[in-house]
Amino acid sequence: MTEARTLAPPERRLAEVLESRRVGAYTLITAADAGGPADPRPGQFYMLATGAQWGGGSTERPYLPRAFSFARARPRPGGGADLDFLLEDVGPGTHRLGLLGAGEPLALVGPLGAGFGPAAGDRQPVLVGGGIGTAPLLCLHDELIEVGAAPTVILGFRSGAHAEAVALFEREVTLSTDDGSAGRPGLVTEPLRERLEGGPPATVYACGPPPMLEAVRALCAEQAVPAQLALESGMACGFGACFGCVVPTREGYIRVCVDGPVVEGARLRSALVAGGGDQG
Amino acid sequence: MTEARTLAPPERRLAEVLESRRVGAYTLITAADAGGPADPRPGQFYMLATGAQWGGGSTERPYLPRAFSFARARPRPGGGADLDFLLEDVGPGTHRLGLLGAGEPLALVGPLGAGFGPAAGDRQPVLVGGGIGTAPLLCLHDELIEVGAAPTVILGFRSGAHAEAVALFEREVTLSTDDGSAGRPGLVTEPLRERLEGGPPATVYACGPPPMLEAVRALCAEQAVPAQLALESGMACGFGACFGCVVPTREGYIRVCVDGPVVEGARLRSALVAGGGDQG
Amino acid sequence: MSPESPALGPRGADRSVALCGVPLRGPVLNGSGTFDAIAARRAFGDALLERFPFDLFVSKTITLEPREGNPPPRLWETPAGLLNSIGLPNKGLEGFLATDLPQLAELPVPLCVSVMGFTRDELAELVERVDARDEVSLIELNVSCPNVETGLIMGADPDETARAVERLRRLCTKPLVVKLTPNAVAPGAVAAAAEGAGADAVSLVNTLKGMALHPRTRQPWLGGGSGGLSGPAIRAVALEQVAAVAGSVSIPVIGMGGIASGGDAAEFMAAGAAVIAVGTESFRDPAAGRRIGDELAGLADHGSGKHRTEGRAPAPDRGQGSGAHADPPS
Amino acid sequence: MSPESPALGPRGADRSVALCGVPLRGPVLNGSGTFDAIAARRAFGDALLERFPFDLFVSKTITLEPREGNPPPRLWETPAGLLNSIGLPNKGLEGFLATDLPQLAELPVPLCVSVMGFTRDELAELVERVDARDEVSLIELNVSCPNVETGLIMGADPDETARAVERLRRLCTKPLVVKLTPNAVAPGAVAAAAEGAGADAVSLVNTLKGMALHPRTRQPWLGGGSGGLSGPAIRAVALEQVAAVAGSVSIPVIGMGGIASGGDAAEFMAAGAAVIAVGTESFRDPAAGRRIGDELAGLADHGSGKHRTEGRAPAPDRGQGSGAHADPPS
Ligand SMILES: Cc1cc2nc3c(=O)[nH]c(=O)nc-3n(C[C@H](O)[C@H](O)[C@H](O)COP(=O)(O)OP(=O)(O)OC[C@H]3O[C@@H](n4cnc5c(N)ncnc54)[C@H](O)[C@@H]3O)c2cc1C
Ligand SMILES: Cc1cc2nc3c(=O)[nH]c(=O)nc-3n(C[C@H](O)[C@H](O)[C@H](O)COP(=O)(O)OP(=O)(O)OC[C@H]3O[C@@H](n4cnc5c(N)ncnc54)[C@H](O)[C@@H]3O)c2cc1C
Ligand SMILES: Cc1cc2nc3c(=O)[nH]c(=O)nc-3n(C[C@H](O)[C@H](O)[C@H](O)COP(=O)(O)O)c2cc1C
Ligand SMILES: Cc1cc2nc3c(=O)[nH]c(=O)nc-3n(C[C@H](O)[C@H](O)[C@H](O)COP(=O)(O)O)c2cc1C
Ligand code: FES
Ligand code: FES
Repeated sequence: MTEARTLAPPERRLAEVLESRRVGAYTLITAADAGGPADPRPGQFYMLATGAQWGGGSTERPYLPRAFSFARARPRPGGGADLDFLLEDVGPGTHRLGLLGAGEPLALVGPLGAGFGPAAGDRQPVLVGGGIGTAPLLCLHDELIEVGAAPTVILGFRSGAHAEAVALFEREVTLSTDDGSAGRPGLVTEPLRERLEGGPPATVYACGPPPMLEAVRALCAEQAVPAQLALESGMACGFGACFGCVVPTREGYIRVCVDGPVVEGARLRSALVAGGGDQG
Repeated sequence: MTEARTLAPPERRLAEVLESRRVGAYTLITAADAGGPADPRPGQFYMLATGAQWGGGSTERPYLPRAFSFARARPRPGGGADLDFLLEDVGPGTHRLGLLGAGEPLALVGPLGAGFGPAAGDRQPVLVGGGIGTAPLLCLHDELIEVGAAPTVILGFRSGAHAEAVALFEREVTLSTDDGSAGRPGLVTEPLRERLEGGPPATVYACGPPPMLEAVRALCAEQAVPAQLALESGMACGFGACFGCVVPTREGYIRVCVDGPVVEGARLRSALVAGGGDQG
Repeated sequence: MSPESPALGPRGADRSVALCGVPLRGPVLNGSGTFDAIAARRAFGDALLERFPFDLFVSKTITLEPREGNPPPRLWETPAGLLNSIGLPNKGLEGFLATDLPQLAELPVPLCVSVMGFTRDELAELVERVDARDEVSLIELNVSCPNVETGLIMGADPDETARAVERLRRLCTKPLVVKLTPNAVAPGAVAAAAEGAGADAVSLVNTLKGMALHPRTRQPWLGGGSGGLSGPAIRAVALEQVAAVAGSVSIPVIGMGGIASGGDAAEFMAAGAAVIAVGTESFRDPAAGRRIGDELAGLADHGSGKHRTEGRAPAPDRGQGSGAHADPPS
Repeated sequence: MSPESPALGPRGADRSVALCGVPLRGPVLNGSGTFDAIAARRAFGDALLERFPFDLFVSKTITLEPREGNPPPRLWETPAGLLNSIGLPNKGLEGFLATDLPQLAELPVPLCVSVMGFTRDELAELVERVDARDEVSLIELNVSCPNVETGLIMGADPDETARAVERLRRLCTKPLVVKLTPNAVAPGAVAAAAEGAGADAVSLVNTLKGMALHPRTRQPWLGGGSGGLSGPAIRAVALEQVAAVAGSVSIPVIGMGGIASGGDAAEFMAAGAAVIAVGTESFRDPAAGRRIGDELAGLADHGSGKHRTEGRAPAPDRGQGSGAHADPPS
């Protein structure tokens, strides 16, 4: 797998928020990043903070920036890119970012990490997302369509409000929700199994909560299907400086921020990693 | 001097910002304090913080609340008072408060401290303010007019932009600015000396930067005129808990927040106190 | 003093605990020197007594002789913390007993008096005289000062602490709390020495030694030169020390240091504190102690507190966080 | 390695200093373990070298044997700070010398290698082998670990520190920096012992020992049980210790702990630091070191740094903040 890594400028810079809007249960922030590259790779992420009043909530947090996959990037005429981020409010950092309004500064470092690589051979891309893990699949889906591929998109959400993110996709989406309020009830692994068993050879691209990722990893291993999994982990720096974001692999710990976040499923014994979203 | 102290509820509460507007170089914030008393005494103060995002600036400050004299209080029909605060942006706390908009929560404790007392005998009130020290004189001036007194008001400012605060006063004001851009050039002590030497017996009420307060104190001492000086000092709590806000007096240290902020000039050797505004 | 009367919280739940045999209506104390109930009553009137924020009131530390305290400025705000150099201003033992104690006895909760001596004889006199007063339920020894006889900081040295406590224990009928200093290599060892010498409880942490410079002159800002750091900034350090000490003694531990919410309080109790104290957070809100007590009571998982008071609650993980006070190999 | 080439800052001012005889283009180092220049080059490419944020690069601490480090989670955010339990993951001496050192030699600044040993023999081997490499300009001893032979934490005990440094000093031709632990009663005494034993400089502070609990389970959050606290939360503590140490030694002091701005850096220098290091702030901005250097150069009052490097700059006020490490009587 060739490394999908666009280099980042070696400093934090300010982007301008162009728009912030609700997409079901999520917030979609668009920011003009004039100082960054025009072509981040799907699966890469940015470390974000508000340009002002970061921190100082009731818990005096957030202090450090937070990691977010970009959901979409559109090159800007003058250079750089307009970046979309899809956010779920789960704590003080995501909450504060969700309060940003047009015209306000967004501090960022990125794009960081290794994104999704091309599919092996002539395997068909199958995108599997759970919840906010949908974000990095959006730009991957765009890119695949652009190069003429016809990606299968399988998404799962907690509820119908979360599932509204499906509207962001151009391709038809196989949708399931935990509560059955939209699409079919149940987990994404069911439609995924159907597709893998019934369809042409596939490469799976997945992002989502650890239990989902682990189910996808195990299923792909069982079916001998290559899988590229976008992991999450608590981060301080995002560029390999702190050694804080490690997850175990068959070859020992790797840093999710520089060695990932996208990792081949075969490298993992389990995607149920400590330090991931399961810690809360 | 009878103690001018309205009791405060023993907890922090939220008021709602009704308006925030510029008055020359200052910001005037009006907040609906439904949970507090309707009748704070001129010279008393409140500890203020924003209801959200207090702190987390580039220096990770402010953390503690900040002390502000109320400039005006109007009883609210349902109870409590609409409070005016006049703010000068000198650091992270005052800056953050200045960003508050209508509808946002203002956290406060107060009214605190001992305010201005009545004039001794039939002495005429002379109000002397410097810069942001004007704030507590505004409500004192209102109250004196209400009881039929005819206060003399002498104010000094750094510049014409600061001097715009004069427009808040009903009575005619003797104005001076450091740069002569409004009123007469020079210090407030010149018109004060003229008034004390030329007019009927006076009680002086003063608030302003330490060098000005000290000049007023010394002049009043020389002229044997009673002076009530509203002091400032760095505070953590505002209600006597931390012993942090002390200033030296002839009888030893006193806590500005409970033993002041209004102190009789005769109690001080000097109003040039460490821990006051001269520390910055 | 009627510790029973307002024992029922807003939910009507019984929060009462006992600390060294002293019944408390709940587990929230104030940190010594962070709440002056007499001054607060001037500001808030009798409403303060009706809605008193703490379940046990700890006095500011008193000394044998009166002290003016350090010259101002005494305060410096830090990121999420406060640096102070107050310097123990107090009326001295006589003034305290004559003037302050009768007023503090009007509070609706039991009283703990904090004392500091610069020699062992001074400490003995303080403890004996305070012990004789009925208004007092507990005595706290603030040992974060150098012993002028030995030059050692009492609370940083296990032997020095043991010697001081041993003598005082015999002079005193009331429960004796030793307030440890966090500026020590091994607070657990000092705590164990205090327990061995007869201390009935330990409290921690006191402030961390710190310093600030004047932004313009770059000379020390604080009149006292250096100062003590408190508030959320030190919470993680305090929690580690509380866990280490709770793992080293079986007397109750009074935990404090940056507690600002019921969740924080629950963490200190999970780390082994029998009761907790609120300090700097009271400066942001005089009712912080009450709010924290309510929040704590609202948490299902913090343990009732009751079973933790007459002995040590287990530290969360003995092998990891609470054993030897070695540095983290980061 | 060409420390002279980019010596002129944006204003063209000469910021160069010398540390133990090693010429530096400016006074800003990284804290060991807070910047992995090799990983950062993967993220930022050669632009990192063109705009390298530090004037001297300090490696992450290496040990004799390879280490995986502590199990995750390794990070916990605190109010204005970060608690970490990384656990010194590294390739071990051989791996470092073979793989990392050649890459670090491509950086545009001199190199300091940080080493930690769990016995005196281990330390000796580390120092000798690193000393033999031309790419290395200085060696830093990280003594924040227990000596497995004596059980004492090397850096918390003056005698233990002196014994370690004495032997290493003879084995090594390059300047030896001793990185002190802040979890000691008297860092000044440890620093003086290091100086007496031949250390060429001291650096401080390392992280403060701290702990966090899982918000739901209330078990220790960090895989390592406890961890080390860094960032603005500890700045006041660090500044006090730097002043105390600078008042106790005449070798250069490398000051760090929560530095996030040029003003902070200037304060550490005013407190007696010859040069400063940036740690946690680099996590918020990889270019923090450069920004801080620029801000520092823009401050008129911080002293050129030049006259401070080959000896101790005066501590701000010897009588107050920097003398005996007694607790503040707050
Ligand atoms: C590569 C990558 C890409 C990501 N992409 C996206 C995205 O596109 N959209 C999106 O919404 N999210 C994304 N995330 C997740 C996002 O980074 C987190 O949701 C965010 O950091 C949470 O911050 P918070 O302050 O809101 O919540 P926090 O309070 O930080 O809580 C989040 C979790 O952190 C842990 N936690 C709680 N308190 C602390 C503490 N004090 N210190 C450390 N950990 C604590 C708990 O596990 C908790 O559940 C991504 C994460 C990674 C690593
Ligand atoms: C009784 C009273 C009434 C007042 N009334 C008013 C009023 O009506 N209107 C008004 O505008 N102001 C008033 N003030 C002053 C106001 O409280 C201060 O201007 C405010 O606290 C400044 O906060 P800041 O965060 O903006 O600035 P800060 O950064 O706190 O700076 C203000 C001053 O504090 C010192 N300082 C700087 N850094 C620190 C630090 N880290 N820790 C401690 N001190 C530091 C310096 O002396 C600096 O000049 C009053 C003060 C008192 C005591
Ligand atoms: C302003 C101030 C004064 C204090 N005075 C005392 C004191 O007199 N005696 C004492 O034992 N501790 C004193 N302390 C320490 C507190 O009781 C408490 O141990 C410390 O502040 C940590 O708790 P906190 O972070 O909740 O404030 C003082 C703390 C502050 C902030
Ligand atoms: C994630 C992390 C890893 C660290 N690793 C090391 C290390 O390997 N060796 C060392 O001597 N110090 C290490 N430190 C300590 C730093 O070098 C520095 O002394 C400390 O963080 C204080 O500075 P700061 O507040 O600017 O971060 C580490 C600190 C952090 C936050
Ligand atoms: S987040 Fe710091 S190394 Fe990955
Ligand atoms: S501000 Fe705390 S005692 Fe005055």
